[in-house]
Amino acid sequence: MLEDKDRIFTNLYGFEGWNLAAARRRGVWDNTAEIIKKGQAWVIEETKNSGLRGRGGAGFPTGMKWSFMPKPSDKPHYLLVNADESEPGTCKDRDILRYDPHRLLEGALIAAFAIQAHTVYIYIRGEFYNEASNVQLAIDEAYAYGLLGRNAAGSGWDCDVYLHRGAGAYVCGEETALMESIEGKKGQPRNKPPFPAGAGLYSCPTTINNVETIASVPEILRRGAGWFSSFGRPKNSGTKLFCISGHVNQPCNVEEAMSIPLKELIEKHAGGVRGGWDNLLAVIPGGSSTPVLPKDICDTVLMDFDALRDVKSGLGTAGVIVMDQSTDIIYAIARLSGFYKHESCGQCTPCREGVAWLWRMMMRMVKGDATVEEIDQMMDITKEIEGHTICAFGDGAVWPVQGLIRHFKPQMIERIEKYRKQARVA
Amino acid sequence: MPKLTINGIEVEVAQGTSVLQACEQLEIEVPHFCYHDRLSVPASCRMCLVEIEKMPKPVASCAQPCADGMVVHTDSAVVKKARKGVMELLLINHPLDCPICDQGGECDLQDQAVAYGCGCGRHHENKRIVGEKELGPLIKTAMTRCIQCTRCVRFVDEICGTPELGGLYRGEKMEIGTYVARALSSEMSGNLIDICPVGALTNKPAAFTARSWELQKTETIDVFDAIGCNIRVDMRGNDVVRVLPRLNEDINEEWINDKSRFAIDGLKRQRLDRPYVRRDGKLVPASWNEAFAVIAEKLRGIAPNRIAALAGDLVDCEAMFALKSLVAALGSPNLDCRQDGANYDVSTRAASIMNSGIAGIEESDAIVLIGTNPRHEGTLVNARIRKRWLRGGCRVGVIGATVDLGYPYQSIGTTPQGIADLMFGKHAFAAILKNAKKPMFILGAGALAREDGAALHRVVRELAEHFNAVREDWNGFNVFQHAASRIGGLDLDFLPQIGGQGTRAILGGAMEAVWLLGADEIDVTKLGNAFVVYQGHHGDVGAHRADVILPGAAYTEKTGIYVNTEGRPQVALQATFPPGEAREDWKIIRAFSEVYGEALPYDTLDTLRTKMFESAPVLANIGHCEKSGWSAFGFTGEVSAQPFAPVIENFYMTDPISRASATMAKCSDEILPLWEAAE
Amino acid sequence: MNDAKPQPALFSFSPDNLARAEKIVGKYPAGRQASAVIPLLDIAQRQSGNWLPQAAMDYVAAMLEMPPIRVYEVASFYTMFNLKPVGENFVQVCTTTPCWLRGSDEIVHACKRKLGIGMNQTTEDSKFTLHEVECMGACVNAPMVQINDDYYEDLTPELMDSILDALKEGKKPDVGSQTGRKGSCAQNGSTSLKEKA
Amino acid sequence: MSFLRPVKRLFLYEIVAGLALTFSYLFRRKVTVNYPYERGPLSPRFRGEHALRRYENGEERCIACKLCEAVCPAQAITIESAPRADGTRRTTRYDIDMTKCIFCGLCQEACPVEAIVEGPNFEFGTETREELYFTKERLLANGDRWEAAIAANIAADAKYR
Repeated sequence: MLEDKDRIFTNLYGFEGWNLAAARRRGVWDNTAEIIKKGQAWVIEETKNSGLRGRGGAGFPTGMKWSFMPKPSDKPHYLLVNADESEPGTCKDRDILRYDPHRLLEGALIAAFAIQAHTVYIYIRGEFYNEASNVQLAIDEAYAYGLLGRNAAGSGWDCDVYLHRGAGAYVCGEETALMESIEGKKGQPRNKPPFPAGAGLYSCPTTINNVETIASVPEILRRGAGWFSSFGRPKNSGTKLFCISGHVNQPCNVEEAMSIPLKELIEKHAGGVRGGWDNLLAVIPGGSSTPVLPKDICDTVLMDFDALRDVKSGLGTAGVIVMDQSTDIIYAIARLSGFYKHESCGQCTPCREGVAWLWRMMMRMVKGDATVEEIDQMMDITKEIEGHTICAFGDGAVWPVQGLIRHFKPQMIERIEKYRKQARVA
Repeated sequence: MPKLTINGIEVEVAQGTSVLQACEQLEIEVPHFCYHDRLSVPASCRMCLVEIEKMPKPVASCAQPCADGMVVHTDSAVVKKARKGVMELLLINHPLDCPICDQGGECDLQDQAVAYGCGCGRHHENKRIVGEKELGPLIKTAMTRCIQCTRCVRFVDEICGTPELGGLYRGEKMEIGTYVARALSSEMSGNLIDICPVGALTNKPAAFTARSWELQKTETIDVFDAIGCNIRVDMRGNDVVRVLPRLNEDINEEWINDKSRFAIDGLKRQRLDRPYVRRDGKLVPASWNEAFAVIAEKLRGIAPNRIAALAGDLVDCEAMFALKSLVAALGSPNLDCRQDGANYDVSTRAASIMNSGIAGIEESDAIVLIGTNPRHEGTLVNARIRKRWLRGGCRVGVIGATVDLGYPYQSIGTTPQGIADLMFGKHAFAAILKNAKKPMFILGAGALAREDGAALHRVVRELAEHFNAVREDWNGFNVFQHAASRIGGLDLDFLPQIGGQGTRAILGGAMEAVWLLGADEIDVTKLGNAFVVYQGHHGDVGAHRADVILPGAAYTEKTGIYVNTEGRPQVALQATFPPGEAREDWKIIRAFSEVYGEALPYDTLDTLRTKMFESAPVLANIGHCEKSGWSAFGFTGEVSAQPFAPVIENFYMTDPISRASATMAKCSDEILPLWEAAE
Repeated sequence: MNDAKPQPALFSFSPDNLARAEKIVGKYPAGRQASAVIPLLDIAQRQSGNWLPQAAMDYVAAMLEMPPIRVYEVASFYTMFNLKPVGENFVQVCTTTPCWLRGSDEIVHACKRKLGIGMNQTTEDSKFTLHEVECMGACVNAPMVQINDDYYEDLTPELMDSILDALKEGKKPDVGSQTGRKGSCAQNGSTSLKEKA
Repeated sequence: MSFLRPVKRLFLYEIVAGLALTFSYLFRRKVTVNYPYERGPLSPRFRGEHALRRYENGEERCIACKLCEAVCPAQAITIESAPRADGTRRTTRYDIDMTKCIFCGLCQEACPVEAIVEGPNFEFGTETREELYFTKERLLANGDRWEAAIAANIAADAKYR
């Protein structure tokens, strides 16, 4: 188990204040200027060495992402902080935003320097009103103490940080949709190419990182890449915030080392599965988009990018949704299809039409009002959507259904047969 | 120049070409809906997915730029499956109402569903229903059929510059609409019907009247302005059902304006279908022979220099040539084709045409509009300017009334003083012109009809020369005509001959007999007591004043040459037959000449044209603009300080056909107020 | 039902809000004022009583020099903009899977029973509107509702009842977890960061 | 056996045998019917006189899609259409020139709404050619008259379609 001294998010639960004084006591804004003075190349290299992978779901190496930014030209660079946390099962960024905003701001300054940006927009989901207030107050505080703005924190780097509130659209968590949204348009993802590093926000070079990623950076640079990479397995290193929700005795967020076994995570931190481990039915390991895992896989699987990919799921945002034996797993997944139907931006045909169709079929599957062949047909439709859309929303929308069919097809067939029997009796 | 391989064929394409365009160059069909080569690329329909080696997923070919060494497959199993899947998903919420859909038979979705879809549906849920939208008198909606390709949204946004359509709501609830129920204010909205790949936006006036396969199609030329848009007239029996644009990159690309498209119902109303003769103050029906006899008798009693002829805006060259010959045979020098009374120097052809050409707008980097509202006087020229502006690096200045042109411009005053300001560098735009590589000056023909028009003409010529707009490789001096017949008339020298009188004198009551050839845009009260022969197709102002009416043919009913504002002669073909006893205009004149005893020396269209080409060789060069010589043309005179007034008050009613059109009347009622509100 | 509330003909920002709006526009580069459309619509919605009349959208469009249709698109795309009037307390119950697993159905039921209305309905006195929403990002504290700007977490039907009662009486219940736990810390005390607890 | 042939020829064997067969039919059941007092059976697919059908609520089925007009090999059908007052697509004219019609049945094959059908009636002889120029009214009246029989025929044939 990770020791408290190795935790980055030391105010995860808000036991201490969120303001600057309290944050300073936790070591935030400590020597920020010196980190920056080590130079852009060092910051990027150190981040690369730490093995930090994006915490927003896709797990792209952060240092490498920064290194894609072009050399400064007449076009300004932008850093976007993705605080549009909306993935069902995930609520980690919220805790950073409301209880530790200065850690984020410090990270934003360093990351902005790393990509040579003078302007940072933090795009926060609109529903997080109180969280946004905290962040805004923290920004004001930081400006008041010279930590942001001209010569931010005495580093010699000018950095303006602005807060931008969204207004309720999951898809705006997709990086190009987020840019569209900041530009004052509908949050519809853009085609790639061009990639954001070439033409992102306002057609300028842009990097976009998750809140957790950015907030981790200062501590990594302060303590060294070696410290961070000492946790977890190679290529999956570091510490990570896990959100454990659903049928556990003690739902909670916790920072743990990567590659912790799922079972250990649940038993140690979340008080175990309701009714004991044997009462476990399935776990969605990384937020709603990742395919569900049945108990036998959960027994042994490790919580990191590669281990979960090997079992055809994913770490995603590490939003662990636990379901015990009492769960109607078909409805649980159907409800997620409903979520994706509601949140699809409506741009690409497969996603707009297909996800809604999937949801309707899934709702019939919940009742059992379907045929066994329709299960395969549903799988076929997920394949028609997957990989055929502009952004990854379409993929994320069909993976839960694919996971369900992969692991719980017998239950679906049983449901259908039961329904038919009842229909015959009636 | 990237070189790539598509289906095993190696091809080299220009930088920036998309994979889909490269496929089209190789004539490999890639199905698509949202992609349109004149609009931005959203890549959202996902129908054009292709497989590119080394890419993990199928790629939308419309948005993928070609790169060196790419290996593309458009017919692999992956692609076929992807297309089939996308097609299935497109169809799940598309109603099966092809039998009652006006798009049926010429529908992209229908065609591609047959080619790429699967045989039967697997979707057993209820289909989505979307409420109809009110888009005005021209476009009928059936939004349930919409496949959210957003071509319409992009068209009004990018081509028209009137962003009024949007994709509202999201996900499967996404709807195309205006949010507020009101007509679209664009004067080009009819093109939405063409670009909609399904039957969501259809032709409202022609709703449910015909199927595409039962129409006879005639490729001809539009006459509602001087652009000379290439159109296709679709007939059912002898009725014109609809007008569609034809592709002509030099003129109208693939668009036409709403008047050209929808004024056709005017062809069936208020038509002159037999000769009339005024007896005891009343027009009574007569036979051709009676009408001719009345005219002949009357003309014989009038001194030749008291006889005049005036040609209107919709007249073909053949008719003007015949009338000119007739008037010459009568011994009169009095004729004019400029019924607006303009009297500027036309000694060289360059003085009256658009020398840069319409496509030349795309080369220009600074454009000055003088006394013209191109949006009303020639929509497609305005659309071209907007296209040029949208591409960037081009500034537009306007000397004239402040109007909404659909793109931003700098106003250089509302009076001719603006010309002087530019000339003497008093206005900031002068610096822009100075630095421009290809400056362009567009002088409205309407402005030339002012009292000081002839002097204005000269001043603008000098302005163009001042900014070096007239060179060997570039001629930026443009007169922008708005009457389809005008350049043809000038080419035929349908102008006062030696010692003859022009429009102003004819309308000064100086004539005893006036032959109006489709001339309706005049103040007929000014004809005094003259004996008026009206030859034309509609019972408009000219016919009301006439003593004898000779029923002619409208533009869809005759074959004739029209010369557009660039000086490009084009042949309009006959699509339908004139109603009743009406005849083609040159035939009427030829027939009368025989009755009069001065038979014109041709009795077929071919011989007429041969004679016409002898006297105006420029007309023979069909489809091409002839470069014209340059000289220091223009008359000296005072330029007044009067502000430029709009030439066209009501875009939807500019001529006898559109005035007779019920559709255009509706547009005047519903759309014009929107323009006024916007301006 | 106050759905029938007419669209006001005119809208303009109050002086306070105008200052606020101008400050927001200043966050974005010159010529990119359209970026401020979401924040400005939010201000307009707050000023109009938690919904967006067309006049407000037109006002924002004019202020940001945007075609009105682009503003309508944005307002209809994002779920937080109400294009129709809602009650004083806009109760949004999350029913997405994590909340559903922890009993959001009972919370929905409790709301319906307490308020005497169904989903997407407003009470006669215009005090409450009930909505179902998708994941609010407080899954560890499921089930939860959002009422106007505030989250109420770790609910049971009884706790939901008492919150609604308090709101009916015009009182403001404590926001956040209703079981008294701090943030996303485990209910029985945290397993990490212990010395700070 | 060749000697038998002259014998058979001598006694007109073939003629007698033939007549015997003929006479034998005198006593068999008759295959002819006494039309019009008797009638033979008709297939449900019989293609007789055309009719335009209505829905049960009285609404005419035809939606003016003009597919029958397009498919008609004899070009016997003429349709004109316009929006009706309620905005629906309807024919303003639906004529079949029965003197041209070849009763191929393609029109009913093409019809997406089973509006135009060839009914069981074949007794529509007229005294003038003009009367064979069927208008929409006539066709709708046919439909009303024969609806029961047409519906039964369609139902009988439905499983083969």
